[in-house]
Amino acid sequence: MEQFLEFFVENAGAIAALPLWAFLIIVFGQNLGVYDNKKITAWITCTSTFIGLIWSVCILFWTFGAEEPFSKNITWLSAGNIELSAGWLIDNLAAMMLLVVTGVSLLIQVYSHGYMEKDDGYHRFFSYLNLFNFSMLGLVLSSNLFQIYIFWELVGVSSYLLIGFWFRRPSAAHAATKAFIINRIGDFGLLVGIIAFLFFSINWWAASGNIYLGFTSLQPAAEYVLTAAGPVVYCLIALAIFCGPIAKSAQFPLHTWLPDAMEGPTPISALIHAATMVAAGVFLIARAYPIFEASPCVMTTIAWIGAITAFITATIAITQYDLKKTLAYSTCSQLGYMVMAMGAGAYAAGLFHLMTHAFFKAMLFLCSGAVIHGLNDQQDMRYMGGLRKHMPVVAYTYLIGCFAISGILLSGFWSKEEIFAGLYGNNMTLLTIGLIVAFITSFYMFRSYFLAFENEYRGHAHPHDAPKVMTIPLILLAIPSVFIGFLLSGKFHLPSFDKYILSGHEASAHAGHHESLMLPVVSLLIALAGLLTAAYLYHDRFKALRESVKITADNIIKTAKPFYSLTTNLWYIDKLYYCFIDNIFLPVCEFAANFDKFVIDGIVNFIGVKTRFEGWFLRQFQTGQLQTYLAILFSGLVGLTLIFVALNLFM
Amino acid sequence: MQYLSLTLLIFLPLIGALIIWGPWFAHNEVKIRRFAKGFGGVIFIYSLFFLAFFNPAKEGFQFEQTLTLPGGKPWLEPLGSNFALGVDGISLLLIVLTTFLVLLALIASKYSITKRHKFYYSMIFLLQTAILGVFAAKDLFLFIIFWEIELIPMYFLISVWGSGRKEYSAMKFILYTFAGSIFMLAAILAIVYYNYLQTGIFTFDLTTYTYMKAFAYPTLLGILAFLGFFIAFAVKLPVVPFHTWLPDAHVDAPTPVSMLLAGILLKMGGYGLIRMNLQIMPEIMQILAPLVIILGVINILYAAIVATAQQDLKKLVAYSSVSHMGIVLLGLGAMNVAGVSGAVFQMVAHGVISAGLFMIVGVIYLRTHTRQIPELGGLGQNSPKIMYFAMIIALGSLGLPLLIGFAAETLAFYGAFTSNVFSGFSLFDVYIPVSIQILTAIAIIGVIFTAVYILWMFQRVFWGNIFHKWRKFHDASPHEMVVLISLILVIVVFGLNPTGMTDIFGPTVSSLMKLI
Amino acid sequence: MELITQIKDVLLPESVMVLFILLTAILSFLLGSQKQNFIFYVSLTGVALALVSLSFADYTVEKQALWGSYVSDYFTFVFRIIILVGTAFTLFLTKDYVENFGRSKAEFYFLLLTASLGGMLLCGANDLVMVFIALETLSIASFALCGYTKLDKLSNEAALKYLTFGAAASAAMLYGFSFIYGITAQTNLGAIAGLLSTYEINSVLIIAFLLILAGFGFKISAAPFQAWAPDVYEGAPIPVAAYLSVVSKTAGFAVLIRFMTLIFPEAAIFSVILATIAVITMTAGNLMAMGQQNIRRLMAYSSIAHAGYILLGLAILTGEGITAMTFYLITYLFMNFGVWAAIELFALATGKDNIDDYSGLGIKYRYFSFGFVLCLLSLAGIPITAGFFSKFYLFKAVALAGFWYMPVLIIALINTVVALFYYMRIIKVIYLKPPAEIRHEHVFKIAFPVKAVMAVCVIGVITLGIFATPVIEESRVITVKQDQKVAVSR
Amino acid sequence: MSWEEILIKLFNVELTHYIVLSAVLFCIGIVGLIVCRNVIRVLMSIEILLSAVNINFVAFANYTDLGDLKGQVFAIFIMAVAAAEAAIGLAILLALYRNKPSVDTEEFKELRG
Repeated sequence: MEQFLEFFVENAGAIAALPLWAFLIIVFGQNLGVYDNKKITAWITCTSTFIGLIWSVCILFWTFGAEEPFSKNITWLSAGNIELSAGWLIDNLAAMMLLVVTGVSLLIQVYSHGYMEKDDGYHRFFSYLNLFNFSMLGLVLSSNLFQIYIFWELVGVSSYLLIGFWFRRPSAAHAATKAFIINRIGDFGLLVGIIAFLFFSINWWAASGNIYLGFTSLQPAAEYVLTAAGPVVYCLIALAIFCGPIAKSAQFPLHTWLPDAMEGPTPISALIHAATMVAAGVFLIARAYPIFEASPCVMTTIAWIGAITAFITATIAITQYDLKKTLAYSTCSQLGYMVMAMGAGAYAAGLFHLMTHAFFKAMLFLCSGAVIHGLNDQQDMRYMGGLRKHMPVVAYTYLIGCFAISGILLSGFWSKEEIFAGLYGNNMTLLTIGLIVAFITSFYMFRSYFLAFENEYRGHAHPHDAPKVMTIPLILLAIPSVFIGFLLSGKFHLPSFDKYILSGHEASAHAGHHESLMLPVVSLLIALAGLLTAAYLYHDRFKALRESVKITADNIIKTAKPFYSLTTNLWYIDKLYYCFIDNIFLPVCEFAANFDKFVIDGIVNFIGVKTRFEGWFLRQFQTGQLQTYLAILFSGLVGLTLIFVALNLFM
Repeated sequence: MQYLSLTLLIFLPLIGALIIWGPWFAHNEVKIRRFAKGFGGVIFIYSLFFLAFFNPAKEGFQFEQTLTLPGGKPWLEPLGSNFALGVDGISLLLIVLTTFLVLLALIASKYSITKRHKFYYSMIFLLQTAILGVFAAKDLFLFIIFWEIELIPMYFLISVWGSGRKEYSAMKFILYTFAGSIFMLAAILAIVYYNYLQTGIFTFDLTTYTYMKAFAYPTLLGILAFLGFFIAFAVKLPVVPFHTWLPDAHVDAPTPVSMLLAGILLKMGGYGLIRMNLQIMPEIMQILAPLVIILGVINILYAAIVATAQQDLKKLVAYSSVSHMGIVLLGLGAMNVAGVSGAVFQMVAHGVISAGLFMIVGVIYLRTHTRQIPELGGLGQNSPKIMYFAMIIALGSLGLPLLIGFAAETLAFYGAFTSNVFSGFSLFDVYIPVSIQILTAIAIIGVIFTAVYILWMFQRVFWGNIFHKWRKFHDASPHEMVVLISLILVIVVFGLNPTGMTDIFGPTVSSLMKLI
Repeated sequence: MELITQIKDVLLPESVMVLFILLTAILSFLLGSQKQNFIFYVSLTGVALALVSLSFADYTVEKQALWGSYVSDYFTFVFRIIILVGTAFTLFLTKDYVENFGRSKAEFYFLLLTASLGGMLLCGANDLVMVFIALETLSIASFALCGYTKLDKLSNEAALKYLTFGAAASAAMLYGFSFIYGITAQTNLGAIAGLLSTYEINSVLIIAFLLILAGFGFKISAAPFQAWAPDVYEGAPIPVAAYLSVVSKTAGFAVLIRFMTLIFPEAAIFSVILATIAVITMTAGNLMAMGQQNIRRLMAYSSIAHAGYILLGLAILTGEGITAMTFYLITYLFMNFGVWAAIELFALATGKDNIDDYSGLGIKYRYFSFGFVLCLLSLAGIPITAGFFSKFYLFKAVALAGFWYMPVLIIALINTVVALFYYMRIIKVIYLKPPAEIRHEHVFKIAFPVKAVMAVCVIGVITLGIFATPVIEESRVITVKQDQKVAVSR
Repeated sequence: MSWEEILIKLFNVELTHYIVLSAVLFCIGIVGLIVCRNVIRVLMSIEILLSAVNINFVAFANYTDLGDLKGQVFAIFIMAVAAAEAAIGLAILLALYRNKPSVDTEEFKELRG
């Protein structure tokens, strides 16, 4: 049994290689006109991911038995004192992520076969999907910071391709470019951080013998750099590395690209912008945790950025009328949760939330996809309503998702509870923010549920139920969203997620658990309160009550005018960026271009014109008049004699 | 092994040129083009043999050859120079790049060249001889000869088949480069004279000045000579203040010529910097490293910003080349093995990528006869092949991992960051503690600006809904496919395993760095 | 009888020339006006015989004749070859140009041979009187040549300007000679050199030097004395212009080299004077040529610029410098005659001199324009042509003269860039502009002598480029002897 | 001071007087060249220049080189050459006059620029 699992770990690279091969087969298959049937593409993609799933399950079992992580590397690029290598590293964290990524993407691929059936770019979509799988799995498997940067950008590119899938739509094109550029800003920070980290620790790596920037030996390296660079510079380096996750996981300053990324097809929003890619940021924080842990100031900044993101995006989600936008903002705020947890030291809790969130958020997006598909591309909730009668399966799975995400008894509850427990320990203000955000989360989730699925149908398109191939993945995803939280919570001697994850990192096991029962009860009550307010404001049954008491959604909006305008304009962040680009960046480029054209080129032309003018000026002496020539002769002669006689006398 | 003679490689294109130009060759266009492509192919394959038999581990020059006059005397004995050729890792790589890009340019000139074919193809081959000569010259004087021969064919190529204000930009090109080369001439004469004073032998042989360090010169002379060289190569490499000839030359040159111009001619500047500034005067490079690095950073950022505001597609690509060559400057300024090998790798990578970009611009221009970005839109709609080729090449120039640009940029950035050339420099005796690390970090911002202008260009040109007048925008023709696919093959293959490329020039760079 | 021996070993070429001058004079009377072109072949054989006789004498040892006023050593040998070859080229050029001369065709050859005799004598002149007389024979003959086409107003005007300017310049030179004579009471250059070497440089010597420089400056069209050149080159018939630009310039440089290496001691002041004049000449010549539309005026300014470069070789007062000058003059002979032959061919075909009329030549007449462009590139100093190697060798000599000359070298280099501009302007017109209609197309077919000259020059430019070493060796030998002379007489 | 000494002093002429005289004549020649518009006057002032040089040569011969008076030989050559120049000058002037009936240098300005 051991050798059998050993084989799987030995060449774990195959997990990433499979989607790459699938991508190549589809691309060359299409271009060389080998086959045109959609079924074959679907089968190729699904089988490659399915094998990946099986593979990661075996790796999971291997990790149960293994003591220390397995790693295999080759030198990819070496020159002088720089030795950059690539390979894979299998440890508990990687195993968990592999499982999540392959599981969710398999279900989404099945779903998108149904969703994209009629689209003519079907093969192109699946080839991009495989490319994304390759880069995501590569990212999860990578063994050192340099290699993770490679796949980091590849993931960014595949999300760019997928957002801009319907590139004929200008808004999709713009969203794709925006996403890639913002990711690029993050990558810049990450690159500078990695190189700076390497710079300070280069002789440590050379002496230590293991691969440069390898994750396994990041802990001692971090201490060495701390001593070498001093706390301030070290804090800067760590913050620079944290820039990567800010952009990728849509944290506070760089989160604006995620809502626009909804231009892409819904399965993509489900796969990339909910479950896997955005989680990559948190995964990097987990991988590079020793670096962040070494300087307390970085940890607090991470926590606070997570908190701010959670709060802001939650408030924005309240006033959104587009179903997918609401879910996008909810993803941002849940990611904010995870980052806050990691920042506050609750390393395992953040990852646990990441896993549970991946499942139920993917399910929610797929439900929204089914709804939109059903109403033939109607995304505005004001024209939905009462869809429970037409799409029962979708409605109930959506309800399950809402319960999970707002932390009522289902998987979301357990992971959030652990985060609150972690926060309770060391940072009360963050805990309060967390609870407020929990309330807002449950409010806007149930608001979207009531608007979309309850009350009577307000739209004019006649909704039809989603086909089988789309509902089955929903159901399959519903199962983990309900049970996984409880199963891995470690209560009643069930397998505990924390112990599994933390086994790899002895150092950060200090996050103590306060077994006070009071915290989960409070969080549960808050979530229920959110549910009730949403029901009160949006459900028809309370319509009469609302009229009588005069507290309806509309007049709340009228009373809280400034707050409402703040959230609808997405806290003016987007406007800020656009105004920066239009009034500062582009004019600067314009000025530079003109400066280049007129000043530098002008100087060059001026030199040309000057010499021609001198030529013309000297030629004026050639007047053709005999006397002037003789005058030139003798005046030249006299001039020369005067100068040189004086020079001679002087010398 | 013995059939590999560098002189044959260099003068093969000249023979081709003479064959085509002579009256005995038919005047009809198709025969000329077919012969030219065949001949270009032969030269390329022949250069591949050199690559095959090249043994990277051996130090110093390989395939050395010295041509002497029939009487056995060196070619220009009174001038103290002989026709000595020699190749090491760096120059061989650039030679193969030259022959490869010339072959592609010949294939690509099927559509853009419509008149005076004999003259065109002979000029291309003459240009190739000159460039191969520059890379293979082991003698300073020979280096200058080939450097200046390259001006004439380039002048004709731009001015006869160009468009727009072609005479102006051709004249500007030739005068700018010639003005640059006179500073190099003065610098060479200065160091050769100083060597003559010290050792009594008046020689232009490169090896006396590089691998043997019997050359102690006063720093003032060193700095002046260094600046002389630097100006000449700064004009060629385009370093920012001297770069204004590049956009004009590119905009007005026909597609294959601007492919060659961007692909190879800019590399002569970089190669010269390595051969002359880095090998001959390493100490001066050490002193002036802040200047080189700062110019590199300015190059990257300034050109990227200017490129964003360009309306003309070719000008944008031209400025992108200027920005990419800034990375070469950065790598060289780092003065360590990683930095210099990053610079060499970047030269090759940029050669392939910019040739691809210009091919794409040429493809678009051929169909739409306009290069103004506002007039183009949604071209990707009914020509997916072109769009994907353009995307791969654009992403390559962006520095996307697993494409050739990334490995080059990584080496250059890693090398520059980890080099301890200077931790601060004094400007007008005011000490500025800006270290090379901070400067490299600023340079890496260029990565963002590159993404901005390339993606914005790509979005405006290829995506969005198609303009009505471009609905007949047909997809890539076989010729263009061949060129683009071969370029993309190189971009992807050497992107996936960069060690394939670093093995060739790695040992040369490390042996070069050992000298400093 | 001593005269016979002197003629036999020293003055043989000159005496052959005198013989043929007389022959042409007599024949021009005897033959009627219609059989005049027989004279061409006579004068050609004359020049050929002179060249052959030149190679008989043994020039390793330096021999004096005419009581010390004429010396023939290796130096004069090489310069006389240049002059004779130049005269031969001019003869070939006049063969087709002769229709424009109106009735009297024969006198042209007579005058040309006398001018060449004057040039040859000037190369070997070793006495102030001989220098003056040789210079005047050369000048007066070329005044007449310049005004030969009596019917053409421009040629007369050019002759007038050339005469007055020449006479004034030679008067100034004489004035300088008188002072030299006053100081040393000797007219033989060797003797003067002996006396002057110990003579402390005072202002009289400098004034004398500058006055003499006026005379020779006129001949080589150096800076303040070059105002005549553009008008004369434009006005005079094309072969005469070519002749002046090469042969009389070479003779002028020969006598200037002799004066500088012999009489004037190697003091810094002289090298500074010559360097400033060289720089002014170069820059003035190149700048004035920039906006030029008439190709003959442009060639005049370019010849002024080249005089500046060659003068630079002299300014550094080293053996290397003189070798560089000699090699430069040899290549200049081929380059210049190549371009002048092309100009004449085009002038005969279209009768126009404006650069824009050359448009589109490259397309129809490929080989003619290839040769023409090659010579122009050689003048500009682009590699693989002789022009590049001669310029580079000159710059090497200047660099070798020490670091003081580096700024002068930089200025010279910048001048080459300016020069490249106006040569490229011509090449641009030839290759880029649409072809213009040419009236007498047939001229390109039948003008064999001019095409022969052009072919020889183009081959010369290429071979001198590639096989420069033997020619440099040949021109180097002069300086070794020259140095000895300088050393000996000191 | 007896009047004999005055006479000797009055008529005692050294070398410097001759040099000054020739310099003055030279300057007159130059001014003549530059100022006169009439070509014949220009030719005449060339003759003046050459005569100034003659004076210089003869003076130097007399005062420094009494042995073989090379200066005077030189002067004779100069006179011969001056005559030749004058002849050629007048011939050219004649040809000019035939084309355009004027002698003023202002007329002959076609070659310029």
